Amino acid sequence: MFVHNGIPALWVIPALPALGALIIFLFSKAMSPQTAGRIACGAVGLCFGWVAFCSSSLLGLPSADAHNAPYFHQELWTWLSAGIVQSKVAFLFDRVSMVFTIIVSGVGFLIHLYSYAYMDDDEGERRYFGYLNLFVASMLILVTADNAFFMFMGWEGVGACSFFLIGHYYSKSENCAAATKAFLVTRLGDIFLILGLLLCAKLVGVSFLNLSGFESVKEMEVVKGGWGMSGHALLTIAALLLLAGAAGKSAQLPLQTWLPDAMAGPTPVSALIHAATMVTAGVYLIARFHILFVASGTGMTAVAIVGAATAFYAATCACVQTDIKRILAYSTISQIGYMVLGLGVGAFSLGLFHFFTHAFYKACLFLASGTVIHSLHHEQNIYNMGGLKSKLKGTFAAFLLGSAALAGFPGTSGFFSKDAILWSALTTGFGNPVFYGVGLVTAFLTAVYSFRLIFVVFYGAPRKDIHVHHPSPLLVWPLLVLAFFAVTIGVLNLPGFVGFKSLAWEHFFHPIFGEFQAEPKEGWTHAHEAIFALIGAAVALGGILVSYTLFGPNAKMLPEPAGNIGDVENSTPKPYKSALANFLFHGWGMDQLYAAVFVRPVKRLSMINAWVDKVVVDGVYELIGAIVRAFHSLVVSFQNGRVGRYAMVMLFGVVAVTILVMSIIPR
Amino acid sequence: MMQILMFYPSAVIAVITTLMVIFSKNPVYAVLYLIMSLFAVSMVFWSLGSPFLAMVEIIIYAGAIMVLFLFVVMMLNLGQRRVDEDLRPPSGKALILPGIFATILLVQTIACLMAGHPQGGTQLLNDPVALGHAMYEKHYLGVKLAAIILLIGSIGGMHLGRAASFPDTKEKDLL
Amino acid sequence: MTLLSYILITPVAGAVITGLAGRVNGLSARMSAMFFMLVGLVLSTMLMITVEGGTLVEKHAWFPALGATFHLEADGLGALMVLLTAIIGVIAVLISWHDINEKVGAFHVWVLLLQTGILLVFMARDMLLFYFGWELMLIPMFFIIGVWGHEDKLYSAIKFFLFTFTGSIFLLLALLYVYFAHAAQTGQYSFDFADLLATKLTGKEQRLIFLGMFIGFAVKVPLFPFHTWLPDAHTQAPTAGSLILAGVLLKTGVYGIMRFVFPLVPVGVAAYTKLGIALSVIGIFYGALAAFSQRDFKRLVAYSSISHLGFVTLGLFVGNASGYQGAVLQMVNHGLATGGLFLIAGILQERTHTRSFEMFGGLWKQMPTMGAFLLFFAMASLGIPGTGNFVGEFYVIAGAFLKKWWLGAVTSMGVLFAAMYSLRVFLATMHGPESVTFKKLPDTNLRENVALFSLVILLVVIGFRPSLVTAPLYWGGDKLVPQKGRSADPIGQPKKEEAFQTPAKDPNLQQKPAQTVYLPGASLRGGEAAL
Amino acid sequence: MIPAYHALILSGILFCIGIVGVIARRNLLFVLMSIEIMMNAAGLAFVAGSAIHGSYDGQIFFIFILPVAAAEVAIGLALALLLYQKYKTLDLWVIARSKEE
Repeated sequence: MFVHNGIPALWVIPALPALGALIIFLFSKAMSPQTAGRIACGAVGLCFGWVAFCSSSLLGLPSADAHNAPYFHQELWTWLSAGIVQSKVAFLFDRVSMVFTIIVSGVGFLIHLYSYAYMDDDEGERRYFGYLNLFVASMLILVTADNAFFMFMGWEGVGACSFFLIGHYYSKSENCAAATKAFLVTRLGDIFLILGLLLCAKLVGVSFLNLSGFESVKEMEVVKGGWGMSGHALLTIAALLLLAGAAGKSAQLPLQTWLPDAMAGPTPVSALIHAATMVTAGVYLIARFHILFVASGTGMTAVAIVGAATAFYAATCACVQTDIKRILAYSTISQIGYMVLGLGVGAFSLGLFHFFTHAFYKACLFLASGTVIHSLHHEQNIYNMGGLKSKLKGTFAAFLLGSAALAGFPGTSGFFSKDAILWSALTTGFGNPVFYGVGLVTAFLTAVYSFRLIFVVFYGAPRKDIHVHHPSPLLVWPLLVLAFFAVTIGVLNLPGFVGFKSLAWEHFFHPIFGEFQAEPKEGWTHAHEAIFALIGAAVALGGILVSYTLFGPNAKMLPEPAGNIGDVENSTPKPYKSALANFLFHGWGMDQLYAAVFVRPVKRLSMINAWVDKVVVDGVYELIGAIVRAFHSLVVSFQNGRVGRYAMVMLFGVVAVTILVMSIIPR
Repeated sequence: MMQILMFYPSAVIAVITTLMVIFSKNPVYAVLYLIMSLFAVSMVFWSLGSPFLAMVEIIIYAGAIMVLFLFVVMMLNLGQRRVDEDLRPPSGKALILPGIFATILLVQTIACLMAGHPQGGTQLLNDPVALGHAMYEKHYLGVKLAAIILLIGSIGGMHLGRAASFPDTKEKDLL
Repeated sequence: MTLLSYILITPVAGAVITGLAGRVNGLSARMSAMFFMLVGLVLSTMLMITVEGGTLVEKHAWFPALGATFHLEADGLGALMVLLTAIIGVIAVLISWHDINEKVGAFHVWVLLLQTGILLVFMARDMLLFYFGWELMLIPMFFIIGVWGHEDKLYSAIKFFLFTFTGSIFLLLALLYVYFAHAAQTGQYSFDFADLLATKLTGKEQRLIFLGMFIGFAVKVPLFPFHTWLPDAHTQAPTAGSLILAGVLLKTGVYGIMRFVFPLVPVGVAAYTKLGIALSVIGIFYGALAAFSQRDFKRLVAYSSISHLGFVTLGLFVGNASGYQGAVLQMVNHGLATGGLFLIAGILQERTHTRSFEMFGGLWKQMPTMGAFLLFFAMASLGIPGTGNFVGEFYVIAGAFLKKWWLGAVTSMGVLFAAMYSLRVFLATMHGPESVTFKKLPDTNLRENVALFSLVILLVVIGFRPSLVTAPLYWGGDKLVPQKGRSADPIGQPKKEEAFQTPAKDPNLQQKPAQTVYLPGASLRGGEAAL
Repeated sequence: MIPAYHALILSGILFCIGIVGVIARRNLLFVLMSIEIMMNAAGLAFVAGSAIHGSYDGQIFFIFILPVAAAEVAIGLALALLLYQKYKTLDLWVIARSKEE
């Protein structure tokens, strides 16, 4: 049942966590919170085991040639079948899916273990684990579906679970607002995605195995049937729509505003959903549809622009935040911007590689910050921390390693993956020096803000007298595991100039992306690459140095706060004296902009609409009713029991009939 | 000529007295005005060439029916009551609609009559014997019906009157 | 007598016996009603199995002088709707177990009679019989709202009655026109829909008849701007009433359009397709926007119904296979999901005696199970994949997209608005600071869990296997379904005139036996034609 | 000679006055009297017709009107007595209102 002809049953991958969620929901009243946690961890652990088995089976298959990677494919039943909407409940497990499933189930498993300790004293623990398992199931559907429509099921499922989990601490209304915002903004992206998928379905269908059809659509000059557009234009439209969908889910410009607010959820959720897995769904989508984007050309440029702009935007915002999780959230946006930039310049496998490394170090950072928060009794403002280095040793180690990877400290995984993307941004056919320059500046900012965290949180003197309670081991050792990978995983894709095992990752994905993977243009050599790697390393180290001078133990704090910085909340209008810093603190004012342009008008429209319905539309019927009632009271007044009135009505009738008769009968 | 002299003044008197009936305050006066009106109408009958009916009108209408009214008015002592709401002559407001309708009706009637112009004057039909013959030969059935109506009327009147004289009688017993 | 008659007789007999049982005590009336609802459910399931792949016909003489026959017929669509009616009926009785405490017997009698009317509408193929069922639905619903409703019940009941009744007058006029036109052409009076289909109608006549029937059905759907009775009726009706109203009663309008209007007056439909689409799209956004700003739980859900039903009619009017399948799916799913929301509103009202969002908030701690259910139904209502609603809406959007790309784009924005109000339902009730008014509300009990969970299961099953709902549409020959091949064409549109071409207008095709019949003893329409 | 229709017009005038009386007056006795006026007016029309056509039929119908009027008055007045006994008034509005209660 589970292994047939050497193909492991793929449906088991999402089914295991789904089963866990089902059990937790069905019997939640009968089980203790601890049992729920154990079931959830067990389900994801089993799932990870099965994923490992599937992966090893896949890797064990002989690779046919450089252009056809082996994959597992399994169809269960027809899901959608109407017109162009054709979709089966079917799973595809190729190398891209493999990478994603490993991260989702592996990192997910560690985060589940961590949650087991983190959520220990929470009243909603059963609910939490149920939704967390459901999330993992949805995410696994997303990355193992064999067609885009079935993928969309997971896509929306993770959005819903993200909504549930952001709103986990439901009694605070700002958490509800954050959850709603996250859901609505991503759903706005999803609408574009739906339209894009429908367009794709109309053009070639959405099965991932048949996407090569986009190449032929490109050739069509003017599409028949009243669409009046060249195939190339249609491809570009489809690509842009998909990009919008990806931007919604992956918090890219201009739909990024939900992610910083989404930090209202429990920290493990932020680690799993809003750092490691769900937000990278957009990367997955673009990687899956790379043929479409490359065929469009313009689409690639758009992707690269969005990625670069987002990376820079979020990095600037991250530099001035005071909430530890918010800093990491902006950092996530920025890092996904890098991935998208990588995809946009044609380095698809490098985008995936950055996803891979980012999942480890960002999950590590989030969990470490969770441990800090947990130890400090839910204090999140970094300026109320300080000097934690000696009190939280394990956590500090993990945080330091994670930050080093995030900052691109030479030798860490983040260094390799980021540097490879920057190299591609400069050298491939889709790249240009502007992208490289933006990426480099962003890398510098990344180093600054990531070490700002280290210096402010772990060094110096404690700024506020908070009792630090010792974290349980389960809150520490998953961090160390992740930190280990965060540092070392870069060996999977050492740069080309290293020589030993270099570009293993790219070669691994070569059969998938094939000729669509953009290679450096003529004239760029390994020597150049080494020089640029040195530049990248220098920038990262310089950033750390700058960070030390700005935020180190002896530095005067910059930018200068307007009041007591420890009291700053995310909604504080002017935390700093500098207007620029305040502008950055509020994410370039985009929240306010959207509130003014979309949210408030829609709310007002809704009120107006309710009024219109009550007064105008219903008013018409009420008017009809009033007229009828007027007739009614007229008629009733004839029937008031007074003989005189009856007689008068009769008289009126006589008069009327007479007039009628006289007018009808000819003289 | 004599007929003309009789007709128009009587007509005017009939109209005026009838109006007085409608607008009088006291029921006794109203009955008396009505009797005057009936007298005037009987004069009109005479001028139309029906002296017999003129007599019948005076004797039966004025003599019998109106006296009945008078009796009832006296029995109810309405005349001596202080003037109640219901005995006031109708106000202008209550008269507007019926007045308008009645005027329209009248105008219509006159218009019809003018348009139709029933020509020819009146003829003297002063022969009770011929009347009797016509009545009992040609309209015998009508006589029977009239008799039955009268009988029913008298029975009903008696029955209701009896109840009226014994106030204990339940309403349902009346029907 | 076939299964069709038995299905129809069951609630009638149930009404009689429940009425008698109601004289004993409330419990026996409930038990009796439940028994007959369950029998109906079993029979409907049997019908589904029997009809599979074909059509079941039953025909008796009724009023020969008028040309009216007792003609029942169930194809896939009909059987599906009958089954939905039966399911909703069982849940309705289940949920009013503690909700209705006055005149229990009478309530269940009316519910059973209402079932009868609805079933008649779904099964009748004789227009007089159909109209009889159509009007029969009104009276029980009027009493259910008017007697067992909430504070403003009489106003709502009368409003409901007047709206639907006025609509049905237009319907009757249109039907009678066709009836007499048919009689004038053939010299034979017949109310049988199959006969009426053969009537030759000019374009102008078709447009008029379309308008008449469309108004009649649109009031019931309800389409903007005929919708204002719905929020009032839903808000004031008892839980079971809201459930049946949302679950099946509104669907009769859609069913009527689908079953009778489209085949009868294809030219009229083609002429007014734009109108239908415009009203549907307006309804989607209008209902959603109005829903978002409501303060009353049930009123919000009622407005959301308008939005959802807008999707249904849009699916019908875009005139391709995916739109049509989406419409049917959305019909079924809306009944289940919105029904679930109404159940929750009823449960909340039973416990708190209010429906106002201002009074709720933070109830999750007290009622975690209900919170989970509410979350599910809210998610279903906003069309999360994995529930049937997604499939329905997605098909409709795909259909609209095929018709005109911008139509699909506009429609898909409706999904965003659906998210707005659905989340509001959930957040305003379950999230936020804990309510100061309500402490220690009991969570859902077993009976309520059964009712809600059955809806959940149905929604999820349909969400993963929508073919369970869409496959029956093709059983009776795909007369009703716009031709599949045309819309499956990757690029290119069916011509507007072609989209609704039905065999009805072609006399040769009309004679062709199109249906298979399984049960012996039934009048074999196809067989007769063959003889 | 009198133009015959002058008599008919007179009958019309009287009839209309009677109608106004029936409608406008609130007292039962006056209403009954107004009815008498109307009947009388009708009788006048019959008589005028008889004079125009030179036939006794009209006169005979006037005679038929008499018992109708008499019977009506007898019953009407008896009812008036009864009502007066019950409601202590002959105001039709008051009676109608108290019937509703």
